[in-house]
Amino acid sequence: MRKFLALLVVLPCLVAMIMLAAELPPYADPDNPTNNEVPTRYTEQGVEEAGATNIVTDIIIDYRAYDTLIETTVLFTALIAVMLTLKGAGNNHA
Amino acid sequence: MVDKLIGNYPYLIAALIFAVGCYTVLSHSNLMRKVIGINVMETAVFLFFVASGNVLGGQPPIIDLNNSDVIYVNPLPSALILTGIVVSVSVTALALGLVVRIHRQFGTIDADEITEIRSNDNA
Amino acid sequence: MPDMILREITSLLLPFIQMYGIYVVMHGHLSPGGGFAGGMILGVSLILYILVFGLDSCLRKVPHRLSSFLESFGTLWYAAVGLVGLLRGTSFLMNKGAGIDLGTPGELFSSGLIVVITIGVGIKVASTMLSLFYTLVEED
Amino acid sequence: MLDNLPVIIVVSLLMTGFLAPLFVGKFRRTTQVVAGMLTLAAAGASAVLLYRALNTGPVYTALGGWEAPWGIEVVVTPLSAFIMLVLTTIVSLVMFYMPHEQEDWPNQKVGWYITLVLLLTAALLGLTMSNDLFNMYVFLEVSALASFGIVAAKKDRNAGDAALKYLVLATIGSGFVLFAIGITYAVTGYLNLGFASQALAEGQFHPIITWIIATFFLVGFGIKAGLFPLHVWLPDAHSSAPTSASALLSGVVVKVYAVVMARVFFGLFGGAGLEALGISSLIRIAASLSILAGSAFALVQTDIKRMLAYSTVAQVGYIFLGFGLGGVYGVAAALYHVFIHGLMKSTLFLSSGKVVELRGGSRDISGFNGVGKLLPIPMAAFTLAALSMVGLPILAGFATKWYLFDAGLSAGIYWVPVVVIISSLLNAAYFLPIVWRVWFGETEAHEVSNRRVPGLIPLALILAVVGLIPGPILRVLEEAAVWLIS
Repeated sequence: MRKFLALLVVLPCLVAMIMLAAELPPYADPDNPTNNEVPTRYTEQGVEEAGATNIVTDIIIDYRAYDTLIETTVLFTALIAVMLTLKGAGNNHA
Repeated sequence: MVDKLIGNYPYLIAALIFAVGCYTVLSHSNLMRKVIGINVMETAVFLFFVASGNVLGGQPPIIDLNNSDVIYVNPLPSALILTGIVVSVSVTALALGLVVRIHRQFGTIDADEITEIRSNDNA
Repeated sequence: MPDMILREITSLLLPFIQMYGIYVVMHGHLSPGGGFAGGMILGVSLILYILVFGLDSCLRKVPHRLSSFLESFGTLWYAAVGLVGLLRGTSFLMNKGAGIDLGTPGELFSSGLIVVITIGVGIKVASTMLSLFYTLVEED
Repeated sequence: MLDNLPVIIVVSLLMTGFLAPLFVGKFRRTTQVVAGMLTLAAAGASAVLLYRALNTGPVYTALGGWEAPWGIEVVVTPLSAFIMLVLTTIVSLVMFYMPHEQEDWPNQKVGWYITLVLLLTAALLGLTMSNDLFNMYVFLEVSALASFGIVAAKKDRNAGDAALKYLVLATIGSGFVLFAIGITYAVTGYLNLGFASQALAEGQFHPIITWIIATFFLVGFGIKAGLFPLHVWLPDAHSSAPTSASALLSGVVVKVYAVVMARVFFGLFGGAGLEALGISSLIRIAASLSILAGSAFALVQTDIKRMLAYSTVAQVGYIFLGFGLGGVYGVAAALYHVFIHGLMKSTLFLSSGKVVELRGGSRDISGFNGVGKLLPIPMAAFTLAALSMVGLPILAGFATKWYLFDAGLSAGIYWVPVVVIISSLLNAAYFLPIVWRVWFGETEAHEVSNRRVPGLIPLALILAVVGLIPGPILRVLEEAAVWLIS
């Protein structure tokens, strides 16, 4: 019963996503909309503007450093939440 | 349509994995399997992101200072997914912590049994 | 207690694993890797140590209080480095624009604040992994 | 300096959050006070930003000096400034209540809890002001993780179960949101809302692409905000959390998700685009079902916190209904409801938390019999909020219904007024009996040692004042709504 309901939710989702996959821009095509001025600037001027030859590092710690600050916050939040969950509650197995 | 689907096979695979993950979360009552399902689902999204940044014949985006005419893949999705992976690790850690606590307090990690115990508590 | 082969091989491998973790952290701006990957390797090496030599011997070397402190410290470090740009009258989390010398690209000590942040993130991720493992396995 | 103010607010809250667990052992009281004061200061800063945004236009910040398509852009429009003001005000008042609740908690636990509340506030602030889709996702996750943590803060074993249920469903929701962001990125090449919407409008896409982006965002944010068929986690999570966490989650968190969804939708597709995609009517139907089903479920509950949680499902429906109707009046109604429902729900949770405490932890509605004589001031606040919930004239809840009426009629959707009226009757049906019990029920008289509920009186006072003079706020909101729609 539970499996049937899950299928009922998942199957329409899957069909829609397969239709979507057919309509997306072709895979690995250099003319895709994602290859616009944004990655071009990263690869062409990243070394000069941020200093690291690893462009992914340039992006995560310079161009989009705010995201990474929040990302470390996510890790911190998870740890604090785990401590609150496990240490804040007693072991009252009934 | 089939041609395009075959050309876009990473997106198709991402859709399939996403559906499998979603189904795993919804159909199983074992909490550990739910946690695994969540991870599978997020992996599918990461695959989708990274695939959208690939360029035919592209090199990894680590600049070769001596050679200027290299095609690099789009570095932005990889950078985003690095963040995404850490988020997914954090969510998994908290989920495991909660499962440990539930096991300590209820003595089981089966969602149906927990529901039964809780309804007995209320009665 | 695990057998001798496991202990000997682990104590043989651990320095190399940790060295590699530090290498990945330090070379984050030159090669694949960085604070998160390298910190994870360091954290996992400590978890391996716990699995083989027991929780208590690791707690003696890295107390839980220390790892919790490093955890807060690493995150604060990142935010504090971000404030450098603000204090210099420019924008939050600014690197070159805030007048920091980037050095020669491709060398180990280059790219200004990126290295500083990466090291902080590496410490933070390693201590987070360790604290998470402590919290999950400790009985209360 | 003012350009950096939005980021400074977020970062100062984050840094205080990182420090709290280190300092709480020695300076417990100080930590509590500093946290409360800091959120109050954030409220002041938000007020400055609101004033500035209304008079001289939105405040743009390019993080790290990288302008929009390359870096992350933070923008404070009148809309985000208003939501920030509401958020920080309610959080700071609830923070003043927290020491009262935490009296018998160990130091460490207090520290972790305060940290999570501060991080939650910072994340929600960042979420409302961010103009970058991926940045929104990361903030979404911080706020989600912090919410799971504070739900699980109670020792009660149901709390752990509720938190895990919340975690599983909310993470499915984030998966959908991230997938939608990925599709948006794959077809437009931008993560910035403004650039992405321009590319969406100019590009020739198969309609299924835009439709799937919109639906995935709707499912993802719908789960997180507790929209009707996706609300199953909400009553459990909101009722088993500690009182202050319930007040925050019900009063602030779910609504910020609704507002962020509206920002993404109006930012990417525009009001006309949403109507053309059929997403608007989908939202309207889901919202109406939410309103009716939430009220109906609330009617049959005997546990006061569960009842309030189901009522949140219904009230979030009002907010979605306003956004679904679109237009200045619809959006203004939704934003106004975000504000007053935050006040009403926090008031209701804090005052009924006091009653639960008085009755030794029993959450049954019968515990309200005759408490009006024992706790006159908290119960007066409860009554004010409950009647306002029903939507009696001269109380705050009335203006929402009036605006929704207006928006429904002028959009030519005639069943909206009917839904609003039925819902008001249902609200009356479950709140009035409790108000009756409070003032006219029988109870054995016994002395109450501590009648104070810190933070409750300011909440109730703001609520009363807004009810009497809603005009200025509504005018600000109509201006904010114009910013959202255009």
